[in-house]
Amino acid sequence: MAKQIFKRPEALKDAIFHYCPGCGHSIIHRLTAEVIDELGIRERTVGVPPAGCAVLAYNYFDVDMGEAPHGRALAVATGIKRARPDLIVFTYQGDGDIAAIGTAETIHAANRGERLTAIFVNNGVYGMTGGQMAPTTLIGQTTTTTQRGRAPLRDGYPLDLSQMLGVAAGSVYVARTSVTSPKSILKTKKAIKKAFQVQMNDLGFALVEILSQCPTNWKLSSVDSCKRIEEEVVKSYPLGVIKDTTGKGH
Amino acid sequence: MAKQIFKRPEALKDAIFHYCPGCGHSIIHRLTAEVIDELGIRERTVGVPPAGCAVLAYNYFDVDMGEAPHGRALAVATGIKRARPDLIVFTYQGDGDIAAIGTAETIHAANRGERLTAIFVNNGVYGMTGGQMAPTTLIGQTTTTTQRGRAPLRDGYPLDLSQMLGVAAGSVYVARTSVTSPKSILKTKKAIKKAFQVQMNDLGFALVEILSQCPTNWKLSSVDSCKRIEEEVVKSYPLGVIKDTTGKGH
Amino acid sequence: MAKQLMRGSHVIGEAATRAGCRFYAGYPITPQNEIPEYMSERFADLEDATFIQAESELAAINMVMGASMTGVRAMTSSSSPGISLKLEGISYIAGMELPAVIVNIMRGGPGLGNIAPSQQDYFQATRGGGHGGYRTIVLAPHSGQELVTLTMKAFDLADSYRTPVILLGDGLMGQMMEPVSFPDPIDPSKLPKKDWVLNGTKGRDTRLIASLHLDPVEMEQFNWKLARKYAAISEREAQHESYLLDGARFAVVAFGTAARIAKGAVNRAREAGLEVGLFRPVTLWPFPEKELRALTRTVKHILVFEMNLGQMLEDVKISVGEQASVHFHGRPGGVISTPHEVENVIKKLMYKYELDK
Amino acid sequence: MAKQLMRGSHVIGEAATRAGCRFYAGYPITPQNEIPEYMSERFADLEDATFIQAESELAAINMVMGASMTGVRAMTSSSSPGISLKLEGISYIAGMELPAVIVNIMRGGPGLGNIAPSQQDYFQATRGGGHGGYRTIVLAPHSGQELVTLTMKAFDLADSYRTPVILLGDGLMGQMMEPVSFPDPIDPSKLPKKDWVLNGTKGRDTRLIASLHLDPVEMEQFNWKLARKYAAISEREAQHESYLLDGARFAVVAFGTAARIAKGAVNRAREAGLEVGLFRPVTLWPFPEKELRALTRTVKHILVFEMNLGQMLEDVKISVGEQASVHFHGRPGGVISTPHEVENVIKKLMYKYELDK
Amino acid sequence: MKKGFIRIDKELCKGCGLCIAACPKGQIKIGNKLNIKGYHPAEYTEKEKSKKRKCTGCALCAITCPDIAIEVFHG
Amino acid sequence: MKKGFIRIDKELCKGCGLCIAACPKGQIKIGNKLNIKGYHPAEYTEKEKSKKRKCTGCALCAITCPDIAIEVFHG
Amino acid sequence: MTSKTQKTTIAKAKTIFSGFGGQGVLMMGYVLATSGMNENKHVTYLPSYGAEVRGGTANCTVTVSDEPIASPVASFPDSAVLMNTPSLIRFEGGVKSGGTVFLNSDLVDVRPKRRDIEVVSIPVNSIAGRLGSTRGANMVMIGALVQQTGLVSLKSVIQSVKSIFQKKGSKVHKMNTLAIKEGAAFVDALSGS
Amino acid sequence: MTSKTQKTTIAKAKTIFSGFGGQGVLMMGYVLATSGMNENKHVTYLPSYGAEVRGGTANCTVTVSDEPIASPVASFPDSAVLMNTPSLIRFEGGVKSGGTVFLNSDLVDVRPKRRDIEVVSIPVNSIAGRLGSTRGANMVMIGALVQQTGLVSLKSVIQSVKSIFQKKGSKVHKMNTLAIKEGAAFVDALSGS
Ligand SMILES: Cc1ncc(C[n+]2csc(CCOP(=O)(O)OP(=O)(O)O)c2C)c(N)n1
Ligand SMILES: Cc1ncc(C[n+]2csc(CCOP(=O)(O)OP(=O)(O)O)c2C)c(N)n1
Ligand code: SF4
Ligand code: SF4
Ligand code: SF4
Ligand code: SF4
Ligand code: SF4
Ligand code: SF4
Ligand SMILES: [Mg+2]
Ligand SMILES: [Mg+2]
Repeated sequence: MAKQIFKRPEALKDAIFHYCPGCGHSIIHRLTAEVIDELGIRERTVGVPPAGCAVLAYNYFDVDMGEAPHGRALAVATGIKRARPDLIVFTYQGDGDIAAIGTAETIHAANRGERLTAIFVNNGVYGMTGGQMAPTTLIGQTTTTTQRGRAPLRDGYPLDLSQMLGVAAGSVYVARTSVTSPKSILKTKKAIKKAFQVQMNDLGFALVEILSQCPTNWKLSSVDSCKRIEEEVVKSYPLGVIKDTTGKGH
Repeated sequence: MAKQIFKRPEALKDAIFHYCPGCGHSIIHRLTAEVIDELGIRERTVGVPPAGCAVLAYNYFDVDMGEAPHGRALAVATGIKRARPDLIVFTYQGDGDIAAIGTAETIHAANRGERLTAIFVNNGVYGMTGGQMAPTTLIGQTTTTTQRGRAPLRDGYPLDLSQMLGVAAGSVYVARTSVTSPKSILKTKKAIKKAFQVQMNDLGFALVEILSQCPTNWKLSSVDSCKRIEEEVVKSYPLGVIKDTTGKGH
Repeated sequence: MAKQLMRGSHVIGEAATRAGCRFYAGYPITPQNEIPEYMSERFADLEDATFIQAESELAAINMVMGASMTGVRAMTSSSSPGISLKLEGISYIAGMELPAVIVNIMRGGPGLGNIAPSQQDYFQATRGGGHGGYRTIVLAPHSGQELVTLTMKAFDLADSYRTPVILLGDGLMGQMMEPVSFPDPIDPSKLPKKDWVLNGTKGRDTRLIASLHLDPVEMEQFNWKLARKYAAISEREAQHESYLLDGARFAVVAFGTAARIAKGAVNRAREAGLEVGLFRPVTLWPFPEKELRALTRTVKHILVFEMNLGQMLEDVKISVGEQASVHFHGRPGGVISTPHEVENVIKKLMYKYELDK
Repeated sequence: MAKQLMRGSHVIGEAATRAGCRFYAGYPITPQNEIPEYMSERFADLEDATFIQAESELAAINMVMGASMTGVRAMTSSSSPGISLKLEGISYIAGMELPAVIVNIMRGGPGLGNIAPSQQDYFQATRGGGHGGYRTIVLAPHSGQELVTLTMKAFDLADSYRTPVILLGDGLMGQMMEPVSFPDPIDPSKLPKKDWVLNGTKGRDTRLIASLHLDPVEMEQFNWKLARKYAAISEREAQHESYLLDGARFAVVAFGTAARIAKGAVNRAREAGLEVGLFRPVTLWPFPEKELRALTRTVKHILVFEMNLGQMLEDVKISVGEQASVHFHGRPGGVISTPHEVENVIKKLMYKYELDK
Repeated sequence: MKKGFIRIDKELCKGCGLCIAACPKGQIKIGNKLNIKGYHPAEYTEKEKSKKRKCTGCALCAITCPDIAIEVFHG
Repeated sequence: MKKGFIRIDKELCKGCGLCIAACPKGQIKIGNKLNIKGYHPAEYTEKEKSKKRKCTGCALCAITCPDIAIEVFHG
Repeated sequence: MTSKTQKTTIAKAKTIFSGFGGQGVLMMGYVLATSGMNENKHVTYLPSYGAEVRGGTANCTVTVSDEPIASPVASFPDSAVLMNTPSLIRFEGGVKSGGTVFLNSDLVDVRPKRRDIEVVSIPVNSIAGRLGSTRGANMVMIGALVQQTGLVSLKSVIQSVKSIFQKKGSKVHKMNTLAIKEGAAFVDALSGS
Repeated sequence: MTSKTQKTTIAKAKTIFSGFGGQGVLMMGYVLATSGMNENKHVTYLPSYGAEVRGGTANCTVTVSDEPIASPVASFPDSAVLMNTPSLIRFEGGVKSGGTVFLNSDLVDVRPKRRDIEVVSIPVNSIAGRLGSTRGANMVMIGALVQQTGLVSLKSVIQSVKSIFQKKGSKVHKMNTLAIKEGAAFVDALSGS
């Protein structure tokens, strides 16, 4: 008898993603849902979706969700978690959301050591609003607001938020991964799982930055988008664990 | 004949400081003015004072000044400098201003590599508003909003902004000094001078964080306040140059 | 309970706590620093209460938003510039139909302005301030004891209408000490259960709290729903005080601190034999429009007195139409008028319109 | 110059550039992303122009504040939630008496709402929105060509009164393409010199640009100064369009996109023989109060039509008092009424009040 | 080597091609029909019951698929 | 050793005592009079022209003084 | 260039264009609006600027009129150019009674239900494919639309397309012109039949 | 505890207290307001909450009244307690004609210029110093104020001070009581002379 060995996670509703073909958001949604399933926390998890392409994430995740204004997800999540410490609270944020308009909220939630899990989707552009420069856009990359390529003198440098969060005293786990291949996808899942476990073990703030493809705004095929991450993006944003003090009996 | 060897810098107006006895702001004002004198830039310097105890800094500095809303000094300064690159623009900011409400503006101005000089006065409290906890308040320190001492679980950890700014690609010079003794005062002056020179040489963003005494809100004598910095505060905020890429032909 | 001499800001903090508030997030700003200071200490002894000194006003209002999603009674406080920064969040809270209490201890403006008492944020409070055409209930206390009752009422209104409520005071209200007494504290666990909160999906379908309505038709329907709610609030919750209005031929309209001063002025004018009273809106939104209009059956001249350049003035004009002449006296920026000064304005007007005999 | 088919957002960008704007800072938000996109490319070829994509709306308005201190014509743009975030900064700009142009391409609300055309930020724009009782001039274009003229006019007004000016459009104005033509560009170096800018103290005393007035007396004096300025603006700058009002017995009052639709409705009603016209405020603040009131000599019924739940309605009421009956039709949230729908409202009202014969 | 097969839901598939790059056996290709959403969905090139099929049921395609359009079976 | 002396402006001085801690020669002390602002200003304990004075004019006091209340002279 | 089937120009007409992202739908609208402008008519072009969310169809509304245009929105368009099935499903209902629906019969596999509208089915993909590339399908369609409705002249459409694609050179221009004419010819043939 | 010099209680009286930060000026106001409250009068206490800026003097205004209090502000106070010279310079002008100024004669070295106000000079620092510590100067002053004005009874002042400093123990209470009485006695002596 044929046995089905791969199927939809429980923590995802039966809705079709509105994301573009090949978009990393879709993969990251599934991984997050799988982790929630595996940890058995679906019934006490609350998600905080962003303004960004994933603004409708609540159509997919089968958990309670509370919207946040653009950039303020970690402040909203702080409110939820402090009021109900028994809930598992995660934010899901784009690079514009978490590293531009939300910089202060991000850094301070991390530095306070809020018991939160942040999923940070770095696709190097503002996807939802049509492909403008993000803080993470690479030097020379063309976007709708850097039509001649990002020029540091005018547009500043790519921002390495995770590295900064590594400095924050309250952060316990900060890792950067990607979703460009089965292998990297599995690694990402592991990292997400750990980031939830940090919260479940009441250790402090955890964040996973995921380099994610945006074929639409990069104007590349999905496969070439993955290649671009593997060959170019990782040069500015090297993969790996940036901080992990979970072993240190924090 | 007796020869006067120490006097008021030109770049200070003839006004009496409104600061409390022994307050570090007064010393830092004088040093900044001395540097402006020595670099001969008084007539093309624009200062951006903060909301904070130094809100009236424009009563003292004999240069053009433009106010900024609390925390937004580096955004305002960015506007001034980009519009008039021939001006030398500095901000003068407290720890609440630059590292709490202004976190995003600070990090992004630095990361863009704005040609600006930031004077960051870290006195570990919100001086102006009467001594509430600042992001930089030490663990255990009592303030009017941490009357039982700063407790990380509730109040978060001391924030090391300068260290984070060291990560920012656009920052060229970041140093931490103090003004507790003649020696440290002279070091601070050197650092401030360098931070102006970085701008004059069009290299990028420069910031000097100065550990500064607030005898009033610490409820210590001026001398004990200095001692506290030398013995305690430096443990959380070690003095020294955090980043200096001026040699690297940035 | 015995009377205590207490600073207005502390009164707000204590009244909030007794109303069952268990979440406070705020950021220092004069003249309301004593609220976060009080909350930080008051909540330290309550197991179920959270105090957070946020990194900014923006963060604070968003923390309150999150906390409110879980059902806890939540409050933030600030002063004028800080409230401006909270407006996006307040708009969201209104759009998500969340209860929340926002205290604005107004100061002079615009910009950094000064910290003296002022009423320059009337428009901001009563017209939403933020984007999207929402409304907030606005309560305007004018004494220490009223700080107690209105702070507590703010939480009840917020919960029953699932809407942000603004307590609008000024530096004088926040800093002044007066004797006050408090009712017994409410046990938050005894408050009516909320069936819309985020608390995990155990045994039920998922819940969503959001203000996004991509479909214009849905958005419109939601706005009509809000409109109905606002109409109900307007119908039921308008509140005012009539002070010496019996037989009055002239009325002063003033709120908050200005109303205190106006009372003094009215007292003096009454002593001088003038038939004058005070109409004091307690709710600024909903504005006691009908009640004020009813007054024009007997009163044909109205003096609006505000510590600004004429904001409530517009609501008064809309209320009375052309049924009475509306005059204005105002001082912006923190110079507090004396009762004597206002009395003189009253006298001049009553003389001019021959109401003084 | 020949006509070009151009998107509203681009028209704003081009008109600003031709008005001598040389500083733009903004942050993306639909439906006005095309403004920063256009500016980023348009300014790339101008040596003396600065484009910054700021890290947030807050940063953007503060950058504009700084730039304006140096005298350059500066602009920012956003849409409703982003404008809420700029309000503290706008209050400062007003308090510092700095010129600046702020574009709000409104969307549905409150909260995240949606991106469909809406006029829900009328209150916010015309009542200051932020703290401290300041005012901003508000211009409401209703066509592509008017986007050209009003954008350019915004810079002139901002400079002559040293005040923030809001260009208030909606998604339809921002996204629609119409043929437009532009006047020749202004050379910014030829604009009148500003004697208050920060540019170094060489050969003069220091200058200070600040909104702080610690002394209440000084603060009050400054506010009276602002009041005089606002009075002068109200006196001189109110602007409106009268459309088919000659001989009208019924008038629609509408602005921006709603006014376009109202024109269609009025046309249809006129074709059906009804004596109806449109009063279109072009400046929302100052509101053309006197002009509207003058209309009530002949028109006794007014229909206010807005894409919100009744905001300009208040200004109309204040203007006409009880000289005419004021009716309202509104749709919030992005569903755009058809001319036909509005025509029906007109017809019903005219029938009811027997104005149709 | 284990044997497996996959099924691709052609209405869920958006034709991104990531599964094709992921399959070590090269058993997926883009079809040339349009689905209702206007995409060209991927197609599994083997017969589910074919003895000669190369698919090992490794699920790499499914792990990669953004739209959870692929079900994987063993046996 | 160079000789110097200092002058303290008693209306500028706020009596913070930092100069006292800074002076290697111990030649400054807090006075007991109040100035107009209500502070007890510091006093230089030597005579300007005294031959025996220890002040070297090193200016450490002035460098430290927050309120620029100290002028330093050589000679 | 005019032909017997061309209708007389109407005072005001609204056309909706709808299809998948890649089908050049917005370009069709832009071409029609530009042509209208070049004929000194009043025109508005309104794209659906989407739900700030990815995926789905693109559409735009063009109004061409002899008089100033009040609302650029079309709740009840005179014509609808529908390039795929979802577009037909979404927009069929709104078309004005007596209006016209232009269908890309290569992709639309269902028939409109309404009986009070005219349906013009054109295999634009096939026609364009025959000319060299299916990317020209939208040009075929615009030719057909204009020929059928007479909203603007075929000549000004060709002129507008030329100026819009100016930078692309004469080869593209030739292809486009051919496609437009083919579209027009197809309609002529239809009505001739 | 009442004495011959005590005035009859007036319906409403405003008192301004002013001095350097360290002089216990706000405490004086707080004591007076608490005493008024304990006597079931209407009271308001309004601190000058400063200019969000350091330095300078502290002051506060207390109103004690038999009726509800309209404005807690005193443009023209009935009494002014001025603990140093800058306070005298700032507040002398505002005192109501016929009002009273209480001067800390140890620190105020200029004489008021006005002739229409009563001036009560008390060397409160010296008196307190004699009792053991100059820190009690404000208690001496409040004793003097109350004795002179009869705003509240000396008894309730002593009672209020006791409850305010409850935690500090009986020694402090004794000292305070002594200081208050000394202040009152000084005024008695003055008016007796
Ligand atoms: C205050 C505010 N500003 C701007 C926006 C518009 N906006 C929505 S999402 C977004 C950024 C999207 O980029 P990112 O966070 O990187 O997410 P992505 O779409 O790329 O996943 C912006 C600017 C908004 N909704 N609110
Ligand atoms: C938007 C806003 N929020 C709050 C304030 C009040 N405020 C003024 S300065 C300040 C912080 C002062 O602390 P810091 O920046 O550390 O400066 P310091 O006074 O310690 O030198 C605060 C909270 C304000 N003016 N504006
Ligand atoms: S725009 Fe980019 S990030 Fe957004 S859904 Fe499409 S591919 Fe994904
Ligand atoms: S409060 Fe502190 S920082 Fe402010 S002036 Fe006084 S000593 Fe200095
Ligand atoms: S399961 Fe493995 S072998 Fe089979 S199609 Fe998928 S990737 Fe290829
Ligand atoms: S990865 Fe999924 S969506 Fe992409 S082509 Fe393969 S089956 Fe289709
Ligand atoms: S100059 Fe040097 S020696 Fe002289 S008083 Fe100052 S610190 Fe002392
Ligand atoms: S350091 Fe200056 S202010 Fe301080 S005591 Fe010495 S002279 Fe006075
Ligand atoms: Mg992104
Ligand atoms: Mg500080």
